[in-house]
Amino acid sequence: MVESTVPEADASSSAVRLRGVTKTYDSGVMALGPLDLDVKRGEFVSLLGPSGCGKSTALRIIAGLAAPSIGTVELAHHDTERRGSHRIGFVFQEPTLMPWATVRDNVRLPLKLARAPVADAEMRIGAALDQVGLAEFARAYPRELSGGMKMRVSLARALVTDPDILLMDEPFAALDEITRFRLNNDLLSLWRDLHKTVIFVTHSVFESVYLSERVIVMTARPGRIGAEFRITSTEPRGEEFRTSAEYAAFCREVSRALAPSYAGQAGA
Amino acid sequence: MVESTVPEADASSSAVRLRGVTKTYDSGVMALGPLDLDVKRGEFVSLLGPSGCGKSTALRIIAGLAAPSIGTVELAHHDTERRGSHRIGFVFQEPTLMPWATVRDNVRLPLKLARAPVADAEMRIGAALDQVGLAEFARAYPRELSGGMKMRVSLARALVTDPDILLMDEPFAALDEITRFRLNNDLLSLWRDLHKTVIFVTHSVFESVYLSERVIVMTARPGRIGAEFRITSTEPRGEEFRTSAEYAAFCREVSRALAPSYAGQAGA
Amino acid sequence: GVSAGLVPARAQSSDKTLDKVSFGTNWVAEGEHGGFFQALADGTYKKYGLDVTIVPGGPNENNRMLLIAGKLDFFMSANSLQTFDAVTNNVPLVAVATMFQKDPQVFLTHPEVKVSKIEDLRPLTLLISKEGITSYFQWLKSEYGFDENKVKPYTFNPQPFIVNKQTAMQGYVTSEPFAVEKAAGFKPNVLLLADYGFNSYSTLIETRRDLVDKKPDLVQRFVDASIVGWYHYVYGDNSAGNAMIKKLNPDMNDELLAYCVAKMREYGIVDSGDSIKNGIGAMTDERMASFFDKMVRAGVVKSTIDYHQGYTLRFVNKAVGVELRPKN
Amino acid sequence: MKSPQDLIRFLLPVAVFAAGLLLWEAIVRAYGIQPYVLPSPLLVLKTLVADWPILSQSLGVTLLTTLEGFVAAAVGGVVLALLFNQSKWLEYSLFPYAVVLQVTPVIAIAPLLLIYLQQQTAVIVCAWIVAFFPVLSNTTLGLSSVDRNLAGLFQLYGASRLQTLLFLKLPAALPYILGGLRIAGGLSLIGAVVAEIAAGSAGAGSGLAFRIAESGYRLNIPRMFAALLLLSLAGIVIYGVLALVSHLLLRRWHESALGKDS
Amino acid sequence: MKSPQDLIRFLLPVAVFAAGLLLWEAIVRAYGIQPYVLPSPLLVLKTLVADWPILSQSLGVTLLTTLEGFVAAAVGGVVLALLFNQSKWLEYSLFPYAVVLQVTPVIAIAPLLLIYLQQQTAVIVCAWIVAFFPVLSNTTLGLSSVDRNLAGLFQLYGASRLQTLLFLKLPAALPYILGGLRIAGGLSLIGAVVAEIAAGSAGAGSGLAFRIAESGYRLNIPRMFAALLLLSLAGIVIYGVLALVSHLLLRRWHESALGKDS
Ligand SMILES: Nc1ncnc2c1ncn2[C@@H]1O[C@H](COP(=O)(O)OP(=O)(O)OP(=O)(O)O)[C@@H](O)[C@H]1O
Ligand SMILES: Nc1ncnc2c1ncn2[C@@H]1O[C@H](COP(=O)(O)OP(=O)(O)OP(=O)(O)O)[C@@H](O)[C@H]1O
Ligand SMILES: [Mg+2]
Ligand SMILES: [Mg+2]
Repeated sequence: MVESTVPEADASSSAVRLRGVTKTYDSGVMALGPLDLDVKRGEFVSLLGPSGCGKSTALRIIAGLAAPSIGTVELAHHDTERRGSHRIGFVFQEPTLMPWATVRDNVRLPLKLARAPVADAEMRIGAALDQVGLAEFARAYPRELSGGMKMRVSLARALVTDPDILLMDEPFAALDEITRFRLNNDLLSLWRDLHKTVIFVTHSVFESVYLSERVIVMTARPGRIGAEFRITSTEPRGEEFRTSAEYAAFCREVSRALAPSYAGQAGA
Repeated sequence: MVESTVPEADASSSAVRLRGVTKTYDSGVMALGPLDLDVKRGEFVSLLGPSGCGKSTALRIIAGLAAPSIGTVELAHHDTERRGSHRIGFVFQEPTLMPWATVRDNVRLPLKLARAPVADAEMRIGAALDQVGLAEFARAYPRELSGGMKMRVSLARALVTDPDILLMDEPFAALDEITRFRLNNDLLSLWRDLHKTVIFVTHSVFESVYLSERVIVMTARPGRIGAEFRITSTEPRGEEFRTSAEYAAFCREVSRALAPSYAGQAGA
Repeated sequence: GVSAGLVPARAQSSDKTLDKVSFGTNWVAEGEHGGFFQALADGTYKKYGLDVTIVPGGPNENNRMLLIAGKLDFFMSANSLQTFDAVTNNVPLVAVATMFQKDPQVFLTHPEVKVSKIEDLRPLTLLISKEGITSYFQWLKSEYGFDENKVKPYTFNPQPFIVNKQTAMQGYVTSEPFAVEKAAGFKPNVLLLADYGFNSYSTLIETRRDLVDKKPDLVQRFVDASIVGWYHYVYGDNSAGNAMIKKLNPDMNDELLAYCVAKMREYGIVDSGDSIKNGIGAMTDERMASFFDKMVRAGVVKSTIDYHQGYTLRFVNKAVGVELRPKN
Repeated sequence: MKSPQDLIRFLLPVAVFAAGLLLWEAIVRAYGIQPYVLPSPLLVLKTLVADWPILSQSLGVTLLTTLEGFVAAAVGGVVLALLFNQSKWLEYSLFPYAVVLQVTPVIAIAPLLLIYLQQQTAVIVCAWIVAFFPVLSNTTLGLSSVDRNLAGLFQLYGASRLQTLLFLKLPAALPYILGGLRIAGGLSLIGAVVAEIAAGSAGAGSGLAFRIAESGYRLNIPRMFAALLLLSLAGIVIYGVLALVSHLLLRRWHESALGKDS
Repeated sequence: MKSPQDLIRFLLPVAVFAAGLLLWEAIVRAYGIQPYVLPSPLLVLKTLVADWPILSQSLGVTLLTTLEGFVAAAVGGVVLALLFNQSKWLEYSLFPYAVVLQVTPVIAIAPLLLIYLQQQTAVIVCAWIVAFFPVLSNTTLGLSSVDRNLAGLFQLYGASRLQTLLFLKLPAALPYILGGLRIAGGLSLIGAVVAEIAAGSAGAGSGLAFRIAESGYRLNIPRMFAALLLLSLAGIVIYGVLALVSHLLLRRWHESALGKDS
């Protein structure tokens, strides 16, 4: 069930391909050790790792928001020039909303930038807001929202464009369990139905196992790949999977990999 | 084991006492329904509830950072005039660091404001930074930190003053599980040894059960007390408790209360 | 002690008896103020028992306010119109003497533009300062039918004039023609307004009425000494005065100062008309009345004011210093 | 709660202003200061009423220049800042010239301007020179304070330069721009006055600057003060209008315009 | 990477400046413009060298006034803003007067100041009046943009007013204050010039303003331009110094002073 080695991904079907990527910040901190990463098209990969190990940095580099100090980044059908296209959806670790725009306008942003037809856009925005449960706050401003609500706006914004690649940095960390479970499932069906490539950063072992096809556990700074797990399960995943012994075993494995020095139980 | 009714706290031993507190924001949103809350001295209380139900608002009102629209707030030995004393430690939901100050200076802030003796202060700062694992980043600026590291600075700042009352708003949400567990235990021993009063907001049912004497589950906006649970266990809590059937049962109960409409399992 | 003994006895004693007097001009030190500096530099003021401090003015005239506020004792006012203004506003200032019989105000034109009389200026664009607009230009309007729309602002910088031949620029006969000639290399035509009936006095000594009433002797001595200074400056050896001017204003040079004195003599700015008999400083009621009438006609002053309040003949027309004028 | 607050906000300055006037009147009376040194406020008011026809006309001229100068400064400052923001090279090469323009005394270059420009244009250019720099400087500051992550988001979604400008940079810099405009408001009034002095027409149809200068050297001090009073009032009104506009534009989202507890 | 960047930052303006000079020289030659209209840069430079003794002295005088005015404006602006920040009432009652000061033409009140103040004091007051408002306005904006949660934290830890001021408000407002100072730098130069015109001494020992005016009257246009050049250079240097100070103070933490990828 647990495979610590993953077969070399076929380059032609890679959506994301990192080779020897390192990142050293101006301050001298080496945030990312040499990192090789291949993510296939339509794959759901989770990144786990200790706080400060370079997960956000990796995501930013993949999105082209930061340049690697060494190494190369390739995105399928996105040469570096065209990388700035709306085919990537990004959820930052912080909400990153425009304070001067209402919730609705914040969610509208990617569509407006892509000059999407208005009627279609309005429909999608409505759907996205419903999905994150903020329909009644459509006209509120970010400062009038709670922390979790802001994150949900950010989520809605990433989902509204129907991007090919979804990069998500702890999107559900500030949400209550109920909402989190529901959005987990929403994300899963989105991925399953629309064949998105998802790279998902989380601190929750449960979440990573529940959602992903592959879980990558990073080492402490500079972040390198410490261990990889391919999560196999009967599709579609759901409550059944979540209560299965299989699931619990995966979680234990991942937790164990996360804490080489941390002997003992890794779950409830 | 689970007590849904809590005996009326003795007023004389109350550290915090809210009576009929409501909060309606200028935008017209009623964030907090009438809330009565008594927290005894030395008690560890967790607040759980759906995103946007008013947990942060409640904490801010208790700290005196926002005024209730209706109702009264009393803090033992803190009349409203003196409430602004360093006897309260607050961890905001966002890191809330001074961008112009180094990590060390950010942690030093409460001591500086209280004009603590320098030698003692430096020692405490060092200890607090060690505790959150940021000793080597003492001279970094907040913008050079990852999301989780910022939160840890904020934590160190709240702990460094040795406050009587600790108000914490999802302090561990952005941390990896290892760090989170360690800090959970640190917080527990701090509370046990120094008899602090702690009000702790979290979205993690596990965490709330593991840490608190009492778990309060709030209803959706406007936030009211939906259910209360007294968590009894053999002290000191530790890994033993975390793996006990007792613990799992508590978690199930709390999750159930959290999701009246959400029938089913509530954990791994 | 030793050092005290080194102080010359004469200076010590005379300093005590001198009356301290301050005098403000309306511009930086220049040839047009020559007589006053001459009187200071060659000791004339001292001879009259005065210890005078000259406070030069600047691009914005502030010294008159200082006179009014009592911070100065005398002030050099530009023309008779200022006298009327003081009366209009009940400011207790009195003109006690005039150093210039003719206002040196001129218009400069390009030599290519044939201008021989004042009416010839009418088709030209006139560069006039704001002060000029409110004073002599109103007179040009009423007396010669000039048009306000042909006026452009003049900020004492002659560039627009030099570039555009179809302009005429205001100036003082004693300096602007020289400056233009020096810089632009052509000799401008000059029309002196005083020659066409603009009979304002100019460079008047003005003081507060209370000083006239309480210390007439002091006023008299200052007026007399200044007159003597002017005789020396215009007709005699003016090197002491010029030296002082050059020291105060390094932009002044001998050539410029010589030009200034020459023009003052050529046009009779300081000494002509009434002053031939009555000496420099001479004023008459008739001339005041005539100028007042003109200004009333021009709408610059109200006919109802008692302009006699603004000046007094008490200190002039005494032929002080006429003997200093060379007889030729 | 809100209405009395607002009332105080309005009444307090008025009360303090009235107290100031009374003090002024009292000092003038107590020391017997003559009107040609410092006129009493009562006299200034009387003069204002008496000379209203002439003063109001000048006020109109000055306000028009002010408005034109302000619009020029606002547009010019923002556009320049946007231009500089597009390219560091442009900024490094041209910013010094903006500084040169700021420190050039209008009086010195007015004659040159008068040679090559229409008089009215010259006046507006002068007013512009005086007022544009704070807008430029504050807008530049605002543009460079844009949140990095938001900028990344725009880049990610393939925003064009124009879109980034319109939907990100301008709104983000808005509080700074408005701050610059509040400074420029008063400055363009001053600019109009300076421009009138340096290049404006005199006599009939001239602005407040000319009235002030004229009253000054004609010793009509009460009228000078009346004109100064008009100028001050115009300044306060301009500032008030700009502050109001700021408040309306920012009140829903920016820290600086929020109430205590919202 | 860094060093060549900095070099370009320095060389580019210089190159553009040189190109500007060449263009100027070319235009003057091509159109045969006379030196009394627009002198060629070469002539200006020659004049600058020839008249250096007199010009350098005037420059010294003006720079001293500028410095004094700048310090007064910086201190006055920040202190006023802090005062206003302490009490809304104070702000509502007194802010209008700050606006009045801003829009009062220095030329008009200089005579009054000269009556009651020493001349040198009057000059500094004039320079202050011209330059203080941007500092006040920007500081006010900065102080009201302090993060609410941080302010709450200070309140919670029982910070005194002074502590809140020193450790929270001033640092938080620093980018805004420095922005205000960058505007005020040039303005205090202009303020010094205006003050010299309005209240300064003329003749020997006078500043650049007087040189410029005087050279203008005397049609010594090359010298006027030399003086203007000095003024411009002084402005650029002042701005450069202030920008450098800003950069040094903010580079470690504020968005506006950070490199692209840090
Ligand atoms: N702008 C920056 N300048 C300098 N160092 C930085 C910067 N951003 C991040 N770092 C450093 O890089 C390392 C990795 O940061 P990153 O944000 O990628 O961590 P992370 O894995 O996302 O952590 P977390 O789980 O806490 O969000 C950290 O040690 C941090 O100190
Ligand atoms: N400044 C504000 N102005 C207006 N409404 C606000 C403001 N702050 C919070 N609210 C509203 O009050 C409600 C409660 O917010 P609060 O931040 O207390 O929620 P919370 O329980 O902490 O949620 P979360 O778990 O997402 O942090 C929300 O619905 C929010 O919309
Ligand atoms: Mg991160
Ligand atoms: Mg919250």
